[in-house]
Amino acid sequence: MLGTGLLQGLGVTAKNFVGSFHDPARLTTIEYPEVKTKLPEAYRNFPFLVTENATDPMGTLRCVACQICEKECPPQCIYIEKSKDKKPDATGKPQLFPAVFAIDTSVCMSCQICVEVCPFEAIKMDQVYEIATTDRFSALLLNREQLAKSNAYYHEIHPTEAAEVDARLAAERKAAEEKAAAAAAAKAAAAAAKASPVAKPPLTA
Amino acid sequence: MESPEQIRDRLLARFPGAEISVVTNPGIAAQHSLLLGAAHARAIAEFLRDDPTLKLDQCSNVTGIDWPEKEIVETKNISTPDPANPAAPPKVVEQKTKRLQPGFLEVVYHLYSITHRHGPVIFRLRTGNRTDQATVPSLTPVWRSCEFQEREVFDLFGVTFVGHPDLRRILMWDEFKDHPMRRDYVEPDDYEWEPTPHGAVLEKAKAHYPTPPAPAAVAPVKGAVA
Amino acid sequence: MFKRDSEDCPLSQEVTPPPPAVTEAERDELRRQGILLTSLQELYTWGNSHSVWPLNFGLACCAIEMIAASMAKFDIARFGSEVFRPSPRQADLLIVSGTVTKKMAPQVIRLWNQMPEPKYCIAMGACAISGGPFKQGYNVLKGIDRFIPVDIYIPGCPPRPEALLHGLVQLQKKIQGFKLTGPDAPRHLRDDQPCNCPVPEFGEHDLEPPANPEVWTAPPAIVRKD
Amino acid sequence: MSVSDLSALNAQRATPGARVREVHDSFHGDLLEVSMGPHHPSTHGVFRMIVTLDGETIVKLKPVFGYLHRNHEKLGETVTYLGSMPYTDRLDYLSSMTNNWAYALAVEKLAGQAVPERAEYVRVILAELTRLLNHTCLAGFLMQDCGCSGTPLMYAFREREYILDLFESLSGSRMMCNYQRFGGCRVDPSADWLAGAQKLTDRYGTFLDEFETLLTGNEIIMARTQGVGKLSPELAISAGVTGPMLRATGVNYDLRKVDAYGVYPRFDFRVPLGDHGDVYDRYMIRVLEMRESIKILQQALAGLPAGPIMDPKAKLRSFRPKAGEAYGRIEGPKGEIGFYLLSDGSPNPYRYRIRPPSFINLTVLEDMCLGHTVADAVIILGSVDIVLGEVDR
Repeated sequence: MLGTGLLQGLGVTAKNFVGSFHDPARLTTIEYPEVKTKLPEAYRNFPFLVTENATDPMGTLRCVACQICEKECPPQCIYIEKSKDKKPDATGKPQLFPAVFAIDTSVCMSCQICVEVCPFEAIKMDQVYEIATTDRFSALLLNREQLAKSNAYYHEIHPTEAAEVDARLAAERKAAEEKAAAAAAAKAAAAAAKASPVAKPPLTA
Repeated sequence: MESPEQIRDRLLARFPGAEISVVTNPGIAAQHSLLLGAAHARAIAEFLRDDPTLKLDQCSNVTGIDWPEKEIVETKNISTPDPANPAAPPKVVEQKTKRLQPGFLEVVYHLYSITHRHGPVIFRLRTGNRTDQATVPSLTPVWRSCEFQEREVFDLFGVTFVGHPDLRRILMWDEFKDHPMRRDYVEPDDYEWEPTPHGAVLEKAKAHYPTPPAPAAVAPVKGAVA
Repeated sequence: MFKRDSEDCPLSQEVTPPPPAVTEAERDELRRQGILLTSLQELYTWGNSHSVWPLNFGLACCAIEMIAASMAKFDIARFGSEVFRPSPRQADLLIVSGTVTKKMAPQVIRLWNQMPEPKYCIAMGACAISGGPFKQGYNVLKGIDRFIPVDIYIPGCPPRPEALLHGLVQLQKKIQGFKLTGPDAPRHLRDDQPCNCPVPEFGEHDLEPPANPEVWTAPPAIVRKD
Repeated sequence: MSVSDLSALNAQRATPGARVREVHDSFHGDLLEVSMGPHHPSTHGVFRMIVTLDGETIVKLKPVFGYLHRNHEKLGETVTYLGSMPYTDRLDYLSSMTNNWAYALAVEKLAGQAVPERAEYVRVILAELTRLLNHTCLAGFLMQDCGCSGTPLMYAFREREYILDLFESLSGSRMMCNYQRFGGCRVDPSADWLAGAQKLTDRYGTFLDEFETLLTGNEIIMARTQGVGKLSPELAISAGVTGPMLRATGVNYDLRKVDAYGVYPRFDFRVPLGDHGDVYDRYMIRVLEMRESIKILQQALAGLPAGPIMDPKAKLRSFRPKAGEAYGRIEGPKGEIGFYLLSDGSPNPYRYRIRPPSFINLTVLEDMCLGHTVADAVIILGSVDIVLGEVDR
């Protein structure tokens, strides 16, 4: 009968309308800004730099200014200047650090390629999105002070990933320490071996 | 499906005197192609479309490629035996010859058969040069799908398709003069501000700001501990 | 009625605003008693900020997120902005949602000029702010603020619908801070600032002019030392 | 243009489209030229048509492109192979996962890169979810163009959010997933994610039933779309039309069956075909394809093997394929999406060409619109399913 399809369709809208008052499946609206969506762990929006220590963010940046991310960034929105001097990193090894590290968030497309290519786990993806501003130039260009966020924050936003990264870093560090210890021991042994034949005669002689 | 060599042989038998050669693809994909001369391209295209064993009724993709002219330096070792002392090892002279390989524009067509569900058969057309002889015959009368794609190649590469029913710019505006997909295209210099310059952008930045601004003027990194 | 007549308007010469006749605490007390005190300025900006009608105008990827923001899950209607007007004559807000190409720029500016005051502009997404990931392209405008004044910039590629709502809230706050008179009055209540922007023309290589210096000047660039 | 031009226009028309009635009296005087777009209230972005009308009947229609020409192909020559991957997301921004796959497939062909089995399955799952997402949105947009303002689009976007939640929790972004890599996928889906996908798959049929009750049998929609914008199979093949548009004309050509890429031959599904090639058929093909996608999803989720998600030999940085060229294509939701790559051995491709399905599908727009009214042009355009990011690139 002509009109049956129409009536059935109206039935669907009526069901949805009534359902929108009591059926949880139909109550889809999120009352932003009072209620915020729970972001999934994997969510990514703009990179940040990981620091080991929240009290001294600039001193404990993991970044060693190798500039790989700068080269790989598809829209070329990262700008790094290397430091002239070196600072000890977490393992105590002297490393370069970025004197200037800037990301232009007005260009960044949050593609995560900088994170994937970073060999030092130094740059990770943030989850901030409420960054609308009235100023394009200084507000949207983030410098290293604004980019630096602590490892604890990283654990907060990406717990699983951060735990993996920490485990990997700890393993690497341990391996490096063992290697260094072994190297030191070998060196000491070599030095001892080398020292003994030409050992200076005791002063008393 | 027939190999490109078989197709070439069949085409040569059908069109004696046509310029047809196989371009081998050195890559792993090994999608070899046929290079057709402009004179018989249209007739060959119709043959490929109508031939009962090939029946390439769909022209899927039309691509323009720019090959600018390049200088090729060939090094040749010429050994000249010493006339005075034939027993001595011949003197080897390295001779370099410079050769200018003329540039050309190339249009690549990927054909598939919907009837027989095979493909791709790839063929290429080349223009005489990149300036005054940048023409190839249009295949829009053979496959309708070439209509917009050939217009795009005309717009971005500057290949003129002879016999195209409506050859106008398609993506850029009509007043535009350049062909931006060519390798030697120079962008208009509308650089004004870029906080994270690299490579070519950095060169532009240096040209626009010959003296680096004072550190205080560098707004984005204010507060940075240098 | 809110137009400032000339520069010798007495209100514009005020240096310090007079102390409010009723303090905030007194007002709160009155509100608790059911008496709402307000000024014309507050009423005006309150009404203005909660009925910002956007233009139904999408450009690229961000437009899909803009549509998503107007749908059930994010529901832009809670902010009074659900009325997407198809005609610029009825719209207050231009959401530039996506890449503005040079071919599209004159149309965007024409739409802006057709909108009546008061009008606001949100640059949504990286492309609208600066050309974003496509800024190196020959046909991409490096930011819509080269030609029209932008009130709010929302970075992201694309910004989440919540980010658009956040930007809208920022715009509402900005509107609520407007003064009706005086030198801080917004553009639409003054005569001395133009609300129409000149439309660029298609040139042979680029838009002419490539930017509107009255709207935008660039800060100095960072130039790398090496 | 005057009426006397009409006979010339009809004569020069190469393809047999609808002929236009010629009335030579003073009342049916001049033709009217209307520019529709680039800003217009329909939901297809910055697309412009210059339409010549005789009364309300279309006698000529010329599409104008380029308002979203973002120079993807030029940018692709300046960035590395990996760097082009996030740009492919922004081509057809409703279905970024299939764009990723098409590009990954072309590069894998070029470099001879193998893909582990688990990654192939995950790619199928994501491609079919993308198809659901795209076709649902298309149905909503098409109905919006018909004048069903709001409701179908709202329902479609409600479902879209559920699929986007899945994409977001896997890849980290709602729309721009950047998920596929050469030789696999970026992250391994967790058991929780797979359970979520299973739940959505199980539920989606119910939503489709509801959606179809709302739309398919609706007499107004039938009257509005049946017999409108007919396309003949011969013209469709010659014009390179692919995807649901081609199958709506009755041509059985689905790359999932023809090329048998990935692991598609392992799944049991059918290719829905249309009969008339009109707007209604194109709508129905998409609904039926969604039903088939649900079947594929059920099989893929049940048969997902364990194993690595990335080929261990795959390289992320300093990826330089051997010199050569390759054309790879897959069946995207809009049709055949292909990438043609020409490598000269450097880290950037020498030529990076995208074969955009909706751009080529628009070749026949004029032929479909001739003889219809100007209001029909909007729904015919809607039924082509275009996304301007891909049309103009």
